[in-house]
This record gives sequence, structure tokens and C-alpha cells, in this order.
Amino acid sequence: MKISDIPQIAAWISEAGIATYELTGPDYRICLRRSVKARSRRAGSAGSVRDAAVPARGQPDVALSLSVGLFLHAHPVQEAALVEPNEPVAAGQPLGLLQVGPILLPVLSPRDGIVASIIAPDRSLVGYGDPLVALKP
Amino acid sequence: MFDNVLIANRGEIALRIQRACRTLGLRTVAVYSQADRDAPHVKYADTAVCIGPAPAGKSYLDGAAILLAAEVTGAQAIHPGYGFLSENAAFADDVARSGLTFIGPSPACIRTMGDKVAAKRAMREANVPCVPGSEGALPDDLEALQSVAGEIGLPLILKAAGGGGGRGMRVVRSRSELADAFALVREEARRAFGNPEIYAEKFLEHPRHVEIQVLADAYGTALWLGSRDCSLQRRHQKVLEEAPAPGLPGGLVARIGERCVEACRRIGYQGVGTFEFLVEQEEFFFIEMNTRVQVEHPVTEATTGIDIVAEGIRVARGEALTLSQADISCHGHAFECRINAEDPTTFAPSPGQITRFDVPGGPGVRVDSHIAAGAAVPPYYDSMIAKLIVHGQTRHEAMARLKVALSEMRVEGVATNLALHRRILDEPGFIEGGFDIHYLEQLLKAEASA
Amino acid sequence: MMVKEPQISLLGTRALLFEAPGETSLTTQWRIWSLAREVDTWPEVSEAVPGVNNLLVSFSVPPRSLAPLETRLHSAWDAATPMILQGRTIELPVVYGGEGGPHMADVVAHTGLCPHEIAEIHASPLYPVYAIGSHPGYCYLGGMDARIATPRRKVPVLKLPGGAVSIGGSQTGVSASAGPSGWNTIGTTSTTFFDASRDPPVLLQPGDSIRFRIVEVVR
Amino acid sequence: MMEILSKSALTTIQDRGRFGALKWGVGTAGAMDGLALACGNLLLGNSEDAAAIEIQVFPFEARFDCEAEIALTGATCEASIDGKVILPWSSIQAKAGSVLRLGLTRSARWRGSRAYVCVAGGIDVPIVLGSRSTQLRGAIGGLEGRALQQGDRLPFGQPNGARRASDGTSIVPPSFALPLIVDGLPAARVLPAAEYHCFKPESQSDLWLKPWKVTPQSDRYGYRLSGSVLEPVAPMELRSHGIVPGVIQVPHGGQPIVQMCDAQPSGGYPKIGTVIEADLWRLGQAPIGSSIRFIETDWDGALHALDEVSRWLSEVARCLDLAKARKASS
Repeated sequence: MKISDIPQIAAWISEAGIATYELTGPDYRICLRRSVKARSRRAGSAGSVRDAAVPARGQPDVALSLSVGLFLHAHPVQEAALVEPNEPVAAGQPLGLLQVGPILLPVLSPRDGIVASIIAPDRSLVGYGDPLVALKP
Repeated sequence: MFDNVLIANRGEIALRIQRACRTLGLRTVAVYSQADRDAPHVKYADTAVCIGPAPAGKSYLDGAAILLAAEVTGAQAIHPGYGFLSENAAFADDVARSGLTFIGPSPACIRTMGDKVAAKRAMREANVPCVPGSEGALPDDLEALQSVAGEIGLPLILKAAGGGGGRGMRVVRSRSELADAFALVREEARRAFGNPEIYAEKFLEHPRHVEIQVLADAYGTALWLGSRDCSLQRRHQKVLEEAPAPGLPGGLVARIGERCVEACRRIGYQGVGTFEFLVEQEEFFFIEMNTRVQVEHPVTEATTGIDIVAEGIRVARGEALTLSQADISCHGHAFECRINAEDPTTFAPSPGQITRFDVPGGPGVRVDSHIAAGAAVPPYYDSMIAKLIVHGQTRHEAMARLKVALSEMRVEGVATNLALHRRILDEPGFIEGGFDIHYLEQLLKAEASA
Repeated sequence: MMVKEPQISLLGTRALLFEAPGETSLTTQWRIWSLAREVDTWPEVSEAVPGVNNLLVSFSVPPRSLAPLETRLHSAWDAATPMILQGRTIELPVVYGGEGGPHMADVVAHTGLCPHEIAEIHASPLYPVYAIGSHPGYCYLGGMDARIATPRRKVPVLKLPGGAVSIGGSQTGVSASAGPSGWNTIGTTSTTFFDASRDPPVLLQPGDSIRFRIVEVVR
Repeated sequence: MMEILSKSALTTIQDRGRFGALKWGVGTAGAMDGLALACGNLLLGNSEDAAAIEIQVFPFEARFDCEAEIALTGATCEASIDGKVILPWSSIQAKAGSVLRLGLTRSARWRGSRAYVCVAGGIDVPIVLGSRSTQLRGAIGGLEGRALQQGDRLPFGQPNGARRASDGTSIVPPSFALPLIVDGLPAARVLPAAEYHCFKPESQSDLWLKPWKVTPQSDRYGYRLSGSVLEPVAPMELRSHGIVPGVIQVPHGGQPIVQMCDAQPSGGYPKIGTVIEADLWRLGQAPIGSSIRFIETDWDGALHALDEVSRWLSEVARCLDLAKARKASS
């Protein structure tokens, strides 16, 4: 057991979603605790878009995709896009839809705000973590 | 018949499968985690989608995420590679239910081979030799116990049915030890596992790990592609493999190969697979079957000239094998070194940024890797960064080429086990060949105490 | 329409219709009841419902191939022996014409008979219940005198009240509840024919008989 | 429980339909758009025989007095719960006191004519002769056998715990997923029926080649269509026989009537064809005043269409399950 092993152990713990880890040996005792903040951010630890989307004050500026899908600006039965730039939106409001075969998953606004721009083109293939809609305060 | 394959894996095997698909004229879909955004399997695929965050449980191990990706990208088949979901029968079932082709055997075959007891029963029925042992729990009565021991032969090992991790086991070398050992294991089993059942197996002192590669189509044709020796292991992790297994009589290997092939026909096996055996004094004992492509398949590709991954995809497309057993022969000798990003002394994974990555070349040298200078080795997955495969006309020539290749290979930025491989090549026991599965651990122990 | 052979035709993928050959008769209806009892037991059949000298066969799951089912139907018909149901006789008081018989005038116009004659002719036979249908509890009756036969209306009536006694072609019947109908209503009765909470929910079943009693003929 | 706040004429409780009571003269009733009902039940993880509310006149308003997961499918409408927009063909959570409002839509690529409000566990009215469907003629099923009225309170069944989605997940409506359009008009496939060949050849070809307008005298009982006059070669008087929804009757006037869900289970008008079961929902959503086309099909074609519908529904169920599994893992 060496100090340099700790980052690896921390990575394993993060992956397993463990909150606290204690290990006691003959001549050492280590205790690793993940903070709530770290837990909510760990998905982005590999330098992902999510980091960019979460500025220091904790107000996400981008709605990210949580699934694979075709990004639709409008519901198939409706003519109008769900939101337009400069439109005020409320937290939890659908900003767009991800089509996966016959079903549509809503992309919900992470917060109250104003739509800055719709980043992903209509009907484009998007994956997990891809930025879809930009918000401004 | 599919022509768009989703590869549900990462690293070198994702690239390897992608290459096979492209040689067959098939389109590929790469799925990746956020940690692998810049990985080459993402770059070279016809379509690539991120399916989840870095932890494997939320990406490469998330069957639902992979099937949703298949739905969106129009993939018609899923190649699971090795590890992750490759031997998950429930996932294979879900793939079939989604109307997609699982490139591999049927869920029923995966299920049978995933259950140790069912697998052994199936193999016994197909006349594949298994480790002799008691069928089920041992009797309490000493006389009956002695008679079971007599049938199995000595030495034998007593194992608690509920045990594991090296606990609840005891080796019995003489009949007089049997009663005491049984009582001890029974007591330990009762106390530690709450299950007093004990079974016995023949104990192998110096077994080698030898495996047989098989390939089967949907029309009853099954072939065996020679043997591999994977005895060089540390903590059950293979480090360096070779083909063929040195020093085994050709006739004996062929007999075992035929039985493996017969077993494939009996269970309706389709695709590529590997039968693993322990071998002691030229006796083969089946331990398990891997129902997928293996890390070490390239050594068999080198000695048979067959593209095993491509053949596996072809049979999944419903094509019949065009080869017959008579077409298959073993040319020369091949080695594979697994290059891992790991600490040379603790063997702990060593993730980080690769700053230099020089690969060797020359006749008979192949490097399967997803790494280049500048690439990151994420901490979330296994630590293998490359496979160095070398082929020669003889074992001696292959070893000489391997030595040169290892000397040319340079990896900087992360710690690797390259030095260990170089050291192994100087060991007389290795040079001679035919060592058992404890060889590397004993070597490392001797070094540590020296 | 007169045909010599039984006819089988499709009603979409939910059902087929088996039509017995020959003139409408009670003897043929006895065979239809017998066929219905047999066909009702077939696994691919959800319900076999007698009509007037015909049988609706509704599918539990539409068969992949129709030919075997058709063959079985034909042989079951050939083998069907008349099944005579011994039912009850129910008397229904009817007020003919007036507000409760808005189409009496059309029947008068078509037959050339006066309302009294029409009522007399209509009320004289004992009508066997051939089949139940049209709406909950409604009975198709056999044996109407051909002199008062009147074609169905060009445009159906959207809301006919329950208890309406009407003529459609050579058939007569009594509506059990309010609803649309293409028949000519000549009178009305106050009997209740259907109650979903009863078992069976219907007052009359095939094999029973109806006699109409003239209460009044309103001019 | 939910309470109906609006006047809402012609709103009824419907399930898949009542099968097995034809022998008593009781028709099938059931949802006019069975696919929309099935999708609502899939979104909520309901059993496929759960009952829902069929709405054909807007506005519709109802208040929930307990938490409930609801799904809205069928006709496009301006839908909201407590002022929050509900996406078409989606599921959403209602709180105790939540008010659901459905109004006419301003613009839509597809309009339809009947909306379905489904709740987890289904609308729990007594089962009458095997179904909860309202059969207005005979006044059975549903709530007291009648259309819903202001102030009616509807109880819910027990949700079965296999709820699929309540987060706004929606379904691509079948009018887009399984389109059937001829010359720009929605179409339905028809199997020729017994008296098809008793019509004049030009009437036979008019059936397939001319548009048919859905007249205002169209309802759950039947769709009276207007278009070319369909003339028989000779007058026909048929003996009364059993019929099923979808049968296209041609009365003496020559204008066809398609029997719909509340159709009487027997009739005697000549039948020129039957709209196949797989396409009845298309008719069920055809608005009054719109025109439709008929496409001739045969037994195999009709079965293929049924298979296509059931394949699509199981694909919807499979993808909802995958999305749910994905959500549970993240």
C-alpha cells in the first residue's frame, strides 16, 4: 500500500458509487469520503462537457443530453418548436425531444432562464452528455 | 442478414472488431463513454455515439443504453467483444428480443457454460475430460468418504460448497489425513459460510493452462484451431500466451480438439469460443468454456492464418464455414505479451497520459493497440494498453523476434509491465517451456525475497 | 336472395358470415342453432352468433389460413341436425300507429292495406325468436305475413325509442332500447327486454316465441 | 379519484371493448382509437384492458383529488396540468388538487378527433358483461351506462407497479409511425364483403378511387360518408345477420355507412366491404368534414397490417422498458 495507490482506489470507489471507504493495515489507516458535490460531479471527471456546463456558481448554462437519440426541436404532431431563442423557460420544462425509435424522451430545462440558442440541429444524432440547448440568465 | 454492426466494447478489441467488419464490407457503430471521447474506435467508426458517463456500469455495462444506441443508429447486430456484456446471457436475450443479431452463441449456450455445474455436466456428456470429483456433497460416513476418495485418487482437495476466495479448502495427500481434513473443512464451512456441504476434486500439483480455440457455424460445422498455452499468470490474470502449447503430443491435442468440436455440435454452439483445460502429465481436465472471442486469439490467428474475428462475424451472418478441419494446420509458433499500464512492483493500475508510444516492427510482429502518444489511460477500465504478438517458424525464432520487439517498444507517461516481459524472456524455465500455472508467481516471490 | 349452397364471406379480420341456402325457414334455423352450438366450441372461435338463417363466426385470433376453417364449417353444416328449442311464449301488448308508430303511413303506402288490417295481420301469428341481435336484448322474429312486408328505409332513423315494433323487409321485431334503426316502426310496447344485471341479461332467447296483443290502433 | 369539471358532451369511459356478448345483442363498444388507448396504457404500465376516458368535445377539464400518473394520447389538443404544458402522447404526474385542461389546438401537423386520458391503474368502474366500456344503447358499462357529466367522480384502479414512464416520455403517434396516405388523404384498407360483387362495376371502382367525406351524422355508432352514389346491380333485401365494427353498409340511398365501435351487432343492409381491424383507429380519428380514401386489400394483406400494428406496439413497449432501465441505472 502506497500513497500513490490512493488515486486508483478513489477512482474505483467513484465508479462503484461508494460514499465512504476505510482500510486499516498493520501500519496505516486510510479513510476516503466523497462529498455530495463530488458525487454529483463525478460523471464529468474525465474532462467532459458537463464540467464546462457547470460554472462555478452551480448554474448550468447548457442542457445536456442524457441519452442517445435524434434531437427534435418540435414534437412530431406540432408545427412549432418547443422553445425558441430568447424565450423564457422554467426548470423542468421540455426544451426538445430525443427520439429513440418509436418513443420520445423529453430534454428538460435544468433551471429557470432564457434560451440563448439551440445548439444541436433538428433531427441530429446526439449522444450522452452532448450539449443541446444553451441558456442565459 | 446484417450489414451494420454495433461494437459494444472499447480499447483494442473494439478496433480489432472494427477492422474485421471493414474487411467484410460491413458498417460499424461505435459506442463510448465520456472517458473515451477521443478514442480511436470512436474516430474510425462509421457512426459513433456516447452512451454514458465514464464508469462502465453506466456505459459499456449498461445493456439498455447500448440497445437504445442500436435503435437510434439502425445497427442490426451487436458484437460484445470480450469482458463487459460478452458472457451475459440476459443481455444476449435482450438483443434477440430487440430483433438484432448477437454475434456469439445462443443465450442458452452462454447460460449453460456460465454455470460451472451445468457446463461440466454438458462436457462429460460430450466425453470431454473433466477434473475427477465427487458428484455433489460428500457423505458424512467415513467409510463412504474413503471410497469416494479412492475413486477420485490422491492427492485431492476438499472444498466447501459455499466457500470461495481460497477459504474453506484443504489438500489431502494421504488417506490417513482424510478424516481430520474433512472435519476441519466441515467446521470451517459451517462457521464461515453457513453451509456445511463439502465436495472433493482431484488436486493437480503442477497443472498447465492449455486451451483449445473453436469456431462453429449454424449448420453443424465446428472446427478446432489448435492449442494455446496460457500458464504464465499472476493472480489468475494471463500475462503472456503462446500457440501451440509446447511439448504436448500432437495426437493427444487432436483427440481433445475433436472432443471439443463434438461438444460444440451437441450443444448447438455457434461462433467463436474457447475450451479451457488444466493439463498435468499429458492429461486434460476441462475447467470452463469462454463463449466469446478471447484476448489471446491473435496467437492462434498467427499460427493458423485464420481471421478468427471475421469468421465469427461471418457465421453470425448465417454464412457456412468454408474451411474444413483438414484445411487447418499449425504453422510455426506465436507469442502474445499483454502490455498493461500498471505499477511494476505492486501491479496496481497506473492510469494517466501517455507521452511516448513507440511500437516495434519487422517480420512476424503485430501490435494490437488503441493507444498513441498523447492518449489518456482512464482509470475506469482494465489496464491493458497493447498486445504485442510475434510469430516465427519455430518457438526459438519467435522468442528471438519477441525479444527484439520488446526492446524496441517504448511507453512513457504511465508505468507498464514491459520490464517484466523482458525479464521473463531471460528465464530458463520460460525458454524451456511447459511450465505450470504457478511458475510466474513463484518467480516473483523468489525475486522479492532475493 | 336465394342461393343453393351455403355462402361464406368475410367481415374483415374479426369474423366471417355463414349463410344457409334456401328460403328463410324455421327448419333451417333449427340447423343454424345446432351449427352454432358446435362452432362455439372451436378454439379459434370467440363466439358463434345465430342470425336469421345465418351464423356470425367471430375469431378469437384470426386464422392464418381460411381454407381449413371453411372446410370444417361446410362439413359441420352438412352434419348439423335440426335442434328444436322448446322455449316460452311471451305476450306483448302493442299500441299500433300514432306517435309510437311513425312509419305506419309508409307501410300503408307500400302495402295498400289500412292500419287496422296491418295491425291484425301483424298480431295474428305466433312469432318464433330466430336470433338475438341489433342491440341489447333485441329479437329477430320469424313468420311475418308477407302481405305487410315493407323495404327498409332509405335513410335510417337516428333515434328510435325502446319498445318500437317495426318491419324491415319481410321481418319484424321490437327494439329493446333507444337507438338508430332502418326499419319501419308501426307500434310500441312497454316490455323490458334487457337488464345487464340479470343472468342471462336478456328476456328472450332463440327458441322462445312472441305473441303481439293489439291494445289500440291509433289513427 | 378525479372529478369532471367541464360539461364535456359525448365523453365516455372506454376500454378495448366488450367481446363475447354478441349473442345477447350487445356490441363491442370500446375505444374508437384502440391504438391511442393501448399507447396510453403502455406509457403507464397498465394492463392492456385498463379503461380510459374518451373525449371528443373540447374543452375538457378535470381535477384530481389524489396523486396520479396520467397519460394523454389521441387527438392533438392544447393540454396542460396546473398550467404546465403536457406534450402530446405523453405521461405526466398529477398532484392532489391538480387541474387537467384540454382545449382545442391552434396548429397541428395532425389533429385527430378523439383524445384519451389514461390513469395508472385505469378508470375503475364496474365490469359489465366483460368490459368497462360505455355502451350507450342499453345503458351498460362505463359510469351508469351514460356519457360523463359535470361533477362525475371517477375512481382509479390499483397501479400495478410496472409503471413505465411519468416524466414526459412520449410516443411518436401511429399516424406518423404507421402512415397510410393516398393522394394526400388518410386512407384505410378494406376487405371486400359478401355483396361487393352485387354492386355496379363503376360503383366498385368508385369505392377505391373516390374520396369519401365524413358527414356530421358520424359518431361512435357509425360514420355516414358522402361521395359517389354506390348502386347495386339489382335491389337487395338481406336476412338479418351479425356484423362487426368496420363493416361498410350501403343503404338504399347509396351513401355508405361504416359501422363503428357502438355499431349494433347485426344488420341487414348490403355490405360492400369491411374496414380492416388494423385500420379502424385511422377512421376513429378522422374528423367530421374531412375526407378519407379506401384501399382494397385481401386476407393476407389484412393480417399483415394487424401484425404490423402489434409489432409496432411491442416495439413501443420494448423501447419504453429500455428507457426506464436506463433511467434506473443513471
